[in-house]
Amino acid sequence: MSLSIEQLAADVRADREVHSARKRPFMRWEWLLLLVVLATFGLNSWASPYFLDPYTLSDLTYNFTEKAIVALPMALLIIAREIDISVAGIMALASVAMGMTAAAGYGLPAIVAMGVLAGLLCGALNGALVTLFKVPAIVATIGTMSLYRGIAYAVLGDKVLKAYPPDFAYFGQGYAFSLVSFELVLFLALALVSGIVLHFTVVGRRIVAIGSNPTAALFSGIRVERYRFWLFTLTGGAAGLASVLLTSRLGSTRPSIAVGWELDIITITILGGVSILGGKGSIVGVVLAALLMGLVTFGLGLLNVPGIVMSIVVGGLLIGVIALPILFRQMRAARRGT
Amino acid sequence: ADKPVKLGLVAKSLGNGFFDAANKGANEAAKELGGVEIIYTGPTTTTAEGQIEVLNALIAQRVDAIAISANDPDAVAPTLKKAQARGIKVMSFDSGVAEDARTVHLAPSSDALIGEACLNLISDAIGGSGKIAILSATPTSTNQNVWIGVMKKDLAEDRFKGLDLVTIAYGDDLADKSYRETQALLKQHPDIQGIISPTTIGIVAGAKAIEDQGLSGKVWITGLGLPSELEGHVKSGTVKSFAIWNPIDLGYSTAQIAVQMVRTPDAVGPGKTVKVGRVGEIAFDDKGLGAMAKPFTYDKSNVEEFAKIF
Amino acid sequence: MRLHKIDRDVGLFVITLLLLGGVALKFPDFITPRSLADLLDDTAILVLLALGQMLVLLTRAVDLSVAANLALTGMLVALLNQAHPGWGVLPVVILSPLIGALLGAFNGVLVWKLKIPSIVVTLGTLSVYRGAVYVASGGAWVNSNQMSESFLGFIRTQMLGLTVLSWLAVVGVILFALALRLSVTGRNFYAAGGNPGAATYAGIDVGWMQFLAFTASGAIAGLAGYLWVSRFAVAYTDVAQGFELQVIAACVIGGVSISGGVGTVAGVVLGALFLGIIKNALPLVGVSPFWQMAISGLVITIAVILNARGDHSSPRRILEEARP
Amino acid sequence: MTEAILTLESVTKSFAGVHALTHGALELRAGEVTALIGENGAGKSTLVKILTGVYRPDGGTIRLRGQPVAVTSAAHARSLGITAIHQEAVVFDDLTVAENIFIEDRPRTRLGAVDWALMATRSRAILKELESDLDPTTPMRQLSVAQKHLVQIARALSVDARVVIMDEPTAALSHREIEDLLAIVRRLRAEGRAILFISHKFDEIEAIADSYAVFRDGAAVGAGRLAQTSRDELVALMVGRPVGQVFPKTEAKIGPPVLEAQGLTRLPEFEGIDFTLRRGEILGIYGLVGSGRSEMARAIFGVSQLGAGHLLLDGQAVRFAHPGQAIKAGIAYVPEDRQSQGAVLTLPIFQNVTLARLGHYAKAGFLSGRKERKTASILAQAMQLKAASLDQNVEELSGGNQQKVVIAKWLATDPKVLILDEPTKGIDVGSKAAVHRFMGALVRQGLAILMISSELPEVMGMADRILVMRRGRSVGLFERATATPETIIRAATDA
Ligand SMILES: Nc1ncnc2c1ncn2[C@@H]1O[C@H](COP(=O)(O)OP(=O)(O)OP(=O)(O)O)[C@@H](O)[C@H]1O
Ligand SMILES: Nc1ncnc2c1ncn2[C@@H]1O[C@H](COP(=O)(O)OP(=O)(O)OP(=O)(O)O)[C@@H](O)[C@H]1O
Ligand SMILES: [Mg+2]
Ligand SMILES: [Mg+2]
Repeated sequence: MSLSIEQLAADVRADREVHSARKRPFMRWEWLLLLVVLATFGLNSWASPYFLDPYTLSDLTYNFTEKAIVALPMALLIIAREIDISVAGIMALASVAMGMTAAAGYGLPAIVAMGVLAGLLCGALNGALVTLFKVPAIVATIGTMSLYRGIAYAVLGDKVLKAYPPDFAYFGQGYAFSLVSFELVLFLALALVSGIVLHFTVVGRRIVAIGSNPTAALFSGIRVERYRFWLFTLTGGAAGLASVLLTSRLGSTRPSIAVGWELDIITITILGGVSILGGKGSIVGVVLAALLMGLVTFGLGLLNVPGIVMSIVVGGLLIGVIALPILFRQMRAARRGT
Repeated sequence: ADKPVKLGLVAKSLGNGFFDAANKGANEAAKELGGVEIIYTGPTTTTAEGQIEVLNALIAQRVDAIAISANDPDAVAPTLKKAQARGIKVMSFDSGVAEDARTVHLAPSSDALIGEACLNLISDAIGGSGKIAILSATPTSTNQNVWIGVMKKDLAEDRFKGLDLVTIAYGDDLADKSYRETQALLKQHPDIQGIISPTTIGIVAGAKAIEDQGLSGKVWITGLGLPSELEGHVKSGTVKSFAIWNPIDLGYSTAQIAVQMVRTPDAVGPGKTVKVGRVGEIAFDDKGLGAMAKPFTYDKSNVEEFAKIF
Repeated sequence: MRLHKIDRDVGLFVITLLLLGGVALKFPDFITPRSLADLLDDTAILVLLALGQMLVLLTRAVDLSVAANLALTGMLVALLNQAHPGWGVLPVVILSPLIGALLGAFNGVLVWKLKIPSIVVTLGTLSVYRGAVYVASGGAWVNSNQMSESFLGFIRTQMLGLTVLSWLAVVGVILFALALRLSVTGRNFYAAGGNPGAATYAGIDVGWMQFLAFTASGAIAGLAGYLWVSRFAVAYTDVAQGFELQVIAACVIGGVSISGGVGTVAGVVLGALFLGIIKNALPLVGVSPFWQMAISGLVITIAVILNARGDHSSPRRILEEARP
Repeated sequence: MTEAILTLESVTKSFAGVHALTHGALELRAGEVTALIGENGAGKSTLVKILTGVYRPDGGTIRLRGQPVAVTSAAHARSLGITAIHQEAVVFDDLTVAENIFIEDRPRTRLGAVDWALMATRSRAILKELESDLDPTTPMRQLSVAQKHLVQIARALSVDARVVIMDEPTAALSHREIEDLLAIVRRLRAEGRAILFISHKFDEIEAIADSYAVFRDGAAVGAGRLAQTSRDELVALMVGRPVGQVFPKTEAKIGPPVLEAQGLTRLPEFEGIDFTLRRGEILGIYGLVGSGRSEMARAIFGVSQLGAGHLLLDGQAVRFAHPGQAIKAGIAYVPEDRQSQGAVLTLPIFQNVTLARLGHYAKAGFLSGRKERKTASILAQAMQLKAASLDQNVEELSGGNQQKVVIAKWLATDPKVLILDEPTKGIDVGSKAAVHRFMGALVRQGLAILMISSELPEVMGMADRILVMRRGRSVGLFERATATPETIIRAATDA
């Protein structure tokens, strides 16, 4: 027997019309970001004569591609109301795994597979801590952050692993075509996939629902814990992949690789408009935010502004871009109110 | 030279007195040579990734030469090679990079000399015999480990037979960890008499820990540090003497060499001897390695005077 | 049915004692009064910061900027002391919590008035404050010989076998315990974070309580800035880099719920001591320096897993922001 | 008739374009219970929040004993002598009972410190007045729903408020507890307080209220003495149109068993529950709050796991490891707490409706918004959903309309068995009738419904058979024809 909704409707006598006018949500945040990105681009070209140069623009992308690749699954994770602070630690451990694989004489495919696999495993452990042991994500990954990097230190000590085959350099230093780096192409492809998954598929809708109301999502038949687990695993895998790129770009592995990156990655995600409270966010925003971070840091670098002063700008940007629209809204409301 | 020579001087990290002093020396050289612009820069923290971002910015500005003190000899190599491919001259100073990623490397002193100096200093402080320990930076820092290796080798020799190295601790170049490690050292080995810390944060924090334990005058610390940072500890008697090469001269020589690499490329390279203004001459071996003088020793008699300079 | 909070504190106490005993087995001198006093001295700053962080966590927020606040305030008072060594330590002791409170209040205002999630606000100010240290100092260090005698000596003064630094922590703990138990404002921190919606109905302004918590946490971070700089006798840009995570770890190990409304002073003190013991014991018991980080990471992870088991009451999330 | 203590004149309030109140008017008198009634979303709770300082009104006047006042905060309201039990549970799970009671004004010692001893003593006294021997030092978390409610009432009594507002205080209470509550209300009235009593249940209103006020679409549309009106008249005022029978039980053809439970057990929550649910049947489950009904439903649905016992669906033994399997097998569960378990408040209506069966609206994993909206639109019409657009977020709807969205979500899964947990809790008469008509239509189509309800008239009116649970055990199965309210209540309470 199948329930006929049409018949039901007739049966209960409908007397109120609910129109289904499509209220296109105005993507305010993304527009705002785009504006800031363009402004920064303009400012950079104005402030430095070296900015508008194909080589410069190509080098610029290296400032953000690896972080942005991790920011993509991080966005999904935060949308699902979780977070992973251990990503940089995962990168270190994955790099060590790759270095050891290379040192053992395995070839390119094995090395790359090992890096991604190590990332997946670390992510899965995070996922298990959160879903099986019910440890809040922020807490669990603060712990595993030092655990993963600690293992990297323990294994490698003061040694360096650099027995990578020559071809390995392609991932972090190669160009897909002319001056467009492989990293950038990979990031854009992954962004496209993430965007489609998040915004147009069943999986994406479920992630949003989990982040908006986990209990209701569970009652709606969504395997909430399973989704969470796989999102952590995916984030770990992305960190592993980013580690492949970074290790290849550096050509060597040390346990201190990517130290402190977790904050940059989370900053990109939040700047991209992903709500830390879950349930809201877009991939377009994350891509724009990554681009913005790259433009700002590189632009200031061109002006030889010290990195630490840059961090003031980035921190201020994070607060400012989020606070200003709220401030304007409040001021407008106050004016209307009186 | 009509167009000014632009030289990027890349520190391990900014906010480090040693490199600030080197920058001072580089600027002295620039003034002497004329037509030279020094861009002094570096990352926020001592990471290779940060240095690469800085290097990319320098490459984009089309500097003529880059002189770098590397946080990681291998990780910055690909980027430096890219710089070379775009016609930029590259050298390293203080902390070297892979051989194929630079033309020459200017070491402040030879590793052998530094290791030996450290042992001489501690031997002098504790009166020739006793138990000693080493407080290093991170377990992964290359130059620290090379120096420690030299010290271990020298300790086997007769002249240092009174010294008994009991342990090596790592303070990670963090003040609090170095302090805590020193405390642990003193507890673990109550009969220890001297600590060698060949790193500036280590020697400063270690000295403070000794003083706080009330062991000033009983346990001595020495190593590599800046006069301005150690003046107080020399006066309080925890540090009898310490050594450092002159960072101003190092920066000065680096700038001299780098500018010559641009203006007279053939004059600088492996196996060549280069004139460096007031410092004299520096000879590079066939691997492009050159060293300045042996480290200079500071004690009560001269620390105040040099503290004003660096 | 979950463990009652008190039972949990007792459990942590027992574990901490066991840890202490375990280290003592390997290294008996670790539990001499002198060593324990050193341990307290070394953990005092962490204890104080964790108390402030607890207040913030109670209101369902988090303060990631404490370490940067500490570094900035520490640098500012060190510069002040350098410029006016004759002024003695008193202005520093008064000014450092004030500067810190100001920095904390800035976080608080953004959370309270603009309702920006605390994690976002403090992630931003974390960078800004840290950068400001560099700008303030021009990247230069302030070294021990540039600090006045009283600046360095004050926290080292011995009283009844403990240093002033340790006494500050002891007094802080007592004050917090009393205030959280006996003052109406103290109780309101629990209410505001435990159920923000209900708190609003009960006339408790949740945003205001968060503002107070951030300001208090900032004041403590500021004071800790002086304590840190004086204790290690050096001020530079990277001081206490990443320390905020240890502070949060101390709170979580101590049973403070990341989703607000739950936490005791006793737990936080034990959590901080637990971390302090590990940090101090690892170099002593002769663990390879390469393994230290992995072991402390493992211990933190395990402690956190054990402690999270009582925390099932509310749906887990990153941070449940308090919105009425 | 005494002077009005509290008067509201054309109070208005809107939220981002939603006019919650357009003309709020009300008069409360000392020693009187005034019932405030109105459909879901009529603006009742908004009014309460304005009176207690949670919201600030956009316009209008509030007079306290003739003097205009502006209530600026909850604390201010309390100082004015206004206190409220809000519709949402406002308790602090991690604090003690005593502290919950005195959360707004903790007694202090002379030194200004919180006086825990005095707080406990006074709590004990207030609880005793309410005929409860709860220990004031118990953590709130350990209390049952009804006990928590009691604490909220105690809180309202802890201040000497002249105006006591109760926003649907009985929604979560069982029959017996409602009686107790009404006794308390009578006592408050006798003490000369003015009471505003909000409820959707006419039995209660008729039992307790002296006067009434009716709201419709944010405006006061009528007020007067309860004795001078009739239920029909009130209902007509509320909905602006006549409403048919409230429990339109229509006979459906009862078919073969669909869902059979044999000895369902999950200790300590419930034990040894047997029942058979047949096609076209509504099986009512009645019991006091805390009797384990929701736990059993959740275990059937796979949210939690059964400890022992068998579940047969169409004669096949089934056991669901998670709700997804139950949904696939044709079981739908409308949970009791729509805010936390039912609706995803920050998602649009149409996305809520399709959430439990997303695969149905997707090709190769890609969702079709058109398909989703079509289903949502049909169901919304059928449920008489009051919303501006299907793209509106559910949080913008009133409680009753939120519940309709949740029910729509479950109907969209095309179930064989529908479990309804308190389906009309907090729903106004109009919507209630709609839901009940809907249930009738569903069983006529062959659906089997398991209806958990604490509202006896609803159970008696809608169910074909009634299973009564007490303390996790089934204590009787009654046929509709033979059941009387008395027998059922006796079974449920062991009275
Ligand atoms: N915070 C808010 N934001 C936006 N709209 C709101 C808000 N609170 C209430 N509303 C809207 O105001 C109207 C009145 O809601 P209110 O809660 O007062 O209704 P009610 O009469 O209490 O209904 P119920 O019987 O369902 O509790 C509804 O349309 C509701 O959607
Ligand atoms: N004595 C108690 N101690 C702690 N929690 C209790 C107690 N009694 C009930 N509860 C909790 O209260 C909630 C309501 O109980 P339950 O769901 O079993 O009631 P019910 O019979 O379904 O009634 P209803 O659905 O009408 O609320 C449950 O979450 C249960 O865990
Ligand atoms: Mg209401
Ligand atoms: Mg129930």
